[in-house]
Amino acid sequence: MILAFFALSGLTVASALLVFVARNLLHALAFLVLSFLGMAGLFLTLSADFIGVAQVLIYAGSISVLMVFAVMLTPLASRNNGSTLYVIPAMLAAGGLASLIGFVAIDTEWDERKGEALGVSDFTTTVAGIGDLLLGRYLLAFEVASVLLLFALLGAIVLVQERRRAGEEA
Amino acid sequence: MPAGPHQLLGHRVADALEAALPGAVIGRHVEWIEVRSDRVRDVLRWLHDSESFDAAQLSNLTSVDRHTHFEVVYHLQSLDLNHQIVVKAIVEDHENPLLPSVYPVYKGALLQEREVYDLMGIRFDGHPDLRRLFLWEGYPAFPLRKDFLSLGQITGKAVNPGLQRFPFEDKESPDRMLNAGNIVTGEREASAGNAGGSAGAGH
Amino acid sequence: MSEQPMRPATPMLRQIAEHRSLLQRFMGVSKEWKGFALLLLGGLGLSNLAIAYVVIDGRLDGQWYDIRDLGNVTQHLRSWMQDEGFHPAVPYLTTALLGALGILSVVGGWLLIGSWVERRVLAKFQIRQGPNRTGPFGLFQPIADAVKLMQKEVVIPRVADKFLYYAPPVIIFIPAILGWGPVPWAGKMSFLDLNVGVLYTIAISSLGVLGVFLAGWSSNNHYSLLGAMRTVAMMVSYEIPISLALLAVVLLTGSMQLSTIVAWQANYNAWLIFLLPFAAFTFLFASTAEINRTPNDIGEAESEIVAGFYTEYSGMKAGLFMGVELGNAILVGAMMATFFLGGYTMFGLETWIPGYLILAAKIGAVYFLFVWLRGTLPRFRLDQLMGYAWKFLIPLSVVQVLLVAVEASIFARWETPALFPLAAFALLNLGLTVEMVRRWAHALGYAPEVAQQQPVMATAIGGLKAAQKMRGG
Amino acid sequence: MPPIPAIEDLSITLAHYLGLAGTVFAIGTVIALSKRNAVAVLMGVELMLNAVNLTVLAFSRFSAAFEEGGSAPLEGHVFVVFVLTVAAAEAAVALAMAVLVYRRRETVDLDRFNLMRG
Amino acid sequence: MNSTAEPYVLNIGPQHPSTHGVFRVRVVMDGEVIRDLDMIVGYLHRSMEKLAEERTYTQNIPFTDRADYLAAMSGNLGLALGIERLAGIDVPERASYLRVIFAELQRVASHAMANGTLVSDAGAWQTPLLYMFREREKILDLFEMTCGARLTTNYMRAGGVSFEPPAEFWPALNELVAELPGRIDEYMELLADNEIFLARTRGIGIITPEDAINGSLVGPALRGSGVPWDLRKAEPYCVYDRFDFDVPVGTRGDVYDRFMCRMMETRESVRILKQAIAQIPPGPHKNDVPLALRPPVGEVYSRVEGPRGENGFYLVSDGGPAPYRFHLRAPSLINLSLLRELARGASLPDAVVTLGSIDIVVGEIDR
Repeated sequence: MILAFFALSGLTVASALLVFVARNLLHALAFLVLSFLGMAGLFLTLSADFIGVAQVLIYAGSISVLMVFAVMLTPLASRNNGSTLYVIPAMLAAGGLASLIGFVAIDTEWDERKGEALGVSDFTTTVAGIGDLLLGRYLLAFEVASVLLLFALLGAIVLVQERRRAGEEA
Repeated sequence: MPAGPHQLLGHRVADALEAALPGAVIGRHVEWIEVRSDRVRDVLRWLHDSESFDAAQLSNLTSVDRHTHFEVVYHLQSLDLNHQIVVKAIVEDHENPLLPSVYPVYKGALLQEREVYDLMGIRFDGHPDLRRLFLWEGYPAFPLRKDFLSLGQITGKAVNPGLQRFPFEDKESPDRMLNAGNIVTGEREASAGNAGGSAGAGH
Repeated sequence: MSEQPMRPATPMLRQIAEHRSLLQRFMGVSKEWKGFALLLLGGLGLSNLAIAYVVIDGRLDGQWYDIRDLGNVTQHLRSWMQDEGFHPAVPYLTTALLGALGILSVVGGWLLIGSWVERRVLAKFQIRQGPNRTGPFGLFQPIADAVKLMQKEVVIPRVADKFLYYAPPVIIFIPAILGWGPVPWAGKMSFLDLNVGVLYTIAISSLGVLGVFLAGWSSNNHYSLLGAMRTVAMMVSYEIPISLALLAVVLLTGSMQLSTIVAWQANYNAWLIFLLPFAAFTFLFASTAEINRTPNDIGEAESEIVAGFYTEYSGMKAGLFMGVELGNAILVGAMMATFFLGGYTMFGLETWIPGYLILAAKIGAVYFLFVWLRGTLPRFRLDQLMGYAWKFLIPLSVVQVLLVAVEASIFARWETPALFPLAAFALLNLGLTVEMVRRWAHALGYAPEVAQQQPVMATAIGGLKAAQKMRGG
Repeated sequence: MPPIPAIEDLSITLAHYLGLAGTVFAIGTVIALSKRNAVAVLMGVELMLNAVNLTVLAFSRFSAAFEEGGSAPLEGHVFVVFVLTVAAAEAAVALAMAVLVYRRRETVDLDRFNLMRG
Repeated sequence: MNSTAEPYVLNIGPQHPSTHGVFRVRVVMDGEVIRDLDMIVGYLHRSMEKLAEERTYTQNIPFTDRADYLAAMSGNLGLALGIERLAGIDVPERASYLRVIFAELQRVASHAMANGTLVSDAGAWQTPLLYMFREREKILDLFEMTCGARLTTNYMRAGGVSFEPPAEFWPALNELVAELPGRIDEYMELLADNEIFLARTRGIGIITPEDAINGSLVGPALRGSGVPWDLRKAEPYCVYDRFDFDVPVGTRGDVYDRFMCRMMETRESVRILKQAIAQIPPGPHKNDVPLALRPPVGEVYSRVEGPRGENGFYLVSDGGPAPYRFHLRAPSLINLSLLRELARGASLPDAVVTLGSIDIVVGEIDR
């Protein structure tokens, strides 16, 4: 368990760093997918099986492909992964943020359950519970989310259509 | 009688052409008609458009090197009337042969004229895409001309002026212009020993 | 002279005339050898019958040495290790490694057998012999191929992106192995019996996309890139029909666990292919698109883009791609068998013969179907495939999901024997599927009677005027 | 500073997860703030969202209610489901916009977007 | 797919599965759509026309084998007819029948090859190709029995054919002719109603009859466009005027029509074969012709309907033993005149199928 946590977190953080360092946007994308997969593993250690698998499906499987298409639709010249001049202030701000979060995390007395994060006994199914909640208490939010997805779909289609028309005029 | 079974008599075609396009026909034969090279597109267009000749298809286009001049031979086919017309354009200029392309009349002339240009070196004015077809750009000669190689031929003709040896593609050269020294025009005798030596080494 | 049989005139005809079939050759061997072979076969059969009797008798049931379900063995091993007082991680790790080893060997064995079967069966379809020189019936041909591929030099394009060029063969191999995790081979014989098994399957299958894309992109070849973009577009599109088809399965069986789905089918003695014919068809068709098999192999369409995304790979790297393609076909066979063909069960037969053999037989049947399709059908075009997914499969699948939801809710409230509602659902679904497909296809402008217009026979020749006359008349 | 515990005594607590999430969030922030390419910025945003998801799941997992009740508290999971949904929608629209912006302005370099400067 | 991406150049060939030889096309692509196309040929150029000017007429017959190596008999026949007309040589009747039989067999074999590769281009993994190879193999066996060669037959001569077929030829031929209609029905069943094949070929690569005539298309490419033109009927050479056969003509001019025209022409060939086998008279297979033939001064353009269309031979004689000018009208090359117009705006798979339906033989293109 300890091993799993540290291996997965090491994988996640290292790939996230490599996303920042990588020169080529597609290399960065590959590392990003690796980071997503590590994150999915971490979710599994938190006995979130549904979310873990959904993470693989949505992030590693779909959003990365979307990004691939976005990268391929832009020309070769803009496929570098360069940084702007804001990199130093950004790092400072992020460092402050990280230390703040870490400080809060360590300093607070959490009302938490101690012990190993993953035992066999408490790796129960979460799917049925999530389904009950989604179609029960959070039905409204569920519907709103589906409407949001629909609008995202329509929005993307509208953007694409506008682009095509602009291309025809030009 | 080597004429085809459905070949129109040259005299008939020539008479009709004489009436429609005076001065275009410069020779008539029982099998073919000879036309001026600069009028060939008009002649073919007229034959293509005319009801009684209906030369709908250019079934064959080729050329013959007659040492002093070129003949460009057009075999026209009427599918509806099922007859064949042979038109020969006489290109007098053997050094720099040029005649109008018939591509505007027959789309099928596209590759056939390229082939004639490639192998016989006859340029077609108005062709949309006149490049070498089989041989590469910069090939130093036109192989189907009778003076392609300076070697003797078994037909008993005299030794022609031409290339000393068969040319090869020079991949090093950026534009693939190859062994320019191969082309021998005036000073052939002067460099004959040298070139002959290289030809011998080549074999 | 005419009485004598004529000697075939050409060497090839002579060879054909002198060829003897295997049966003829067997009949030609000496009596002793024939008797020996028959004795051997008979002994094998008798011993098998004896074992079968012991198994049917029930004396082996529940014991760890009951090989009808290898899950018994691992469970026995695990409980033994727990009793012995090892560190709590050790029994789990041991059994997990054993299971992983089992999966790897099964996949490896399938790769060897599958490539032989594909080549051999395809050869029979194409009236040729196929591999027949290496070993009996050419059975060692896959091994020879593997050795050859490993020996070959790996040529790396100078302009390739080295880092990303090396990764894809490995990247796409991982999901091909991982996908075997939740497949139940017998009642207790499942490596990773996830309760989100269906979702896991879909998620794993979506991972291969990136490997394919990186392979195509990093090769720096237009054919590769074209194949990769085709494959990526197709895989992304066909994930939706697959998800919808599996959603119908999940709705009806009420579980995302693969073992539960199989148990449901065994319980009601109803394979889901009878209940959900359109879902089964959608799954099969979309799977062929996902794994690049004919008639949807446009990602590596040989006659158009040479070898698609792995054009620039050579040696064992190309071998890995081909192996993954084959392994995916077998994995889809397993999924198809599990979801729609009753998995390791066969109407009660699984109590007699091991379930994994039944599953293997079903995988083999689906794989044979794939080979058959490959030997028969031409290939679709990219836009046709995309249109087929978006205009045809997805709308009809949505309708089917709605229908199945209603049926599932009825079924959940049904008290008396399940035979009647299931039979009714099967008939209803089949009829509605046929009708829906027909109407939707016509609505999309499908008109076979126009498309099959044959050429006409002309007795007289002519040119443009004749053509216009024939066309007008 | 407390002494570092031996590896046998170490147990993974909520603080570990929170620290990890903070680190990933920080990296995501750096990427989102400093990258020039619009797609790279989106990668940073996705990393930040992932970190948030990890935090929520950790809180859900380590909450006291998990131990007490028979049913696990799945509100956190539901929250993550919504985050995933919104992330997918956001990625689709944002990438479509990136492509559109490239079509219009021939670049995805965020430094060059100075429409508002007037 | 990504139709707004920047155009790029794709180099198809000279080594590519669907170019049927060393044919090369440089294609400017925009996503999957072809924007422009430039064909580059000449990788197999052997300068036959030049070489022929130094060989006697009989020595030139093997060149016709090597030009269209999938239809050697038709090439042989065209040149032999040309030489005969140029020199005024008569042919025995049996030789004419034998010529018809072999030319039609060659047409069946060549069409089998063409249709098989077309279906292969459409993506069927070689199965139809290998099925059609079965019949082609039998036909090539017949060739091998008769003249010893399978591809480069070198069979027709000025004044007849080189060999009388052996005794076992006729039963084998009868057997083949008896089983061919069934085989053709089998292929029709497999392909003519195949939904995927229809989807891939219907409405693809449409050539209008006007374009087909104006673009000098011949053979099945012309007939697929709806023009009922066949030299066997228009200018009956050999004894074709004694046989009863029809000309299949397409209705739309697309790839499917060209495919089906070939298929049905195969049936008509079987009809002709049956009639020819029934009618063939006894007699000599060859007239004596001097080896070093010296035709009178003149020129001739002889043509036959080969599997790919009008196989023309333009011979100019200056009275010597070798032709002064020897020109092959290559239907494969000239049928490609419209390739650029057909391919522009089509997608890559459509272009591949269209190229396959035009049925090129690179040996004939390059000569």
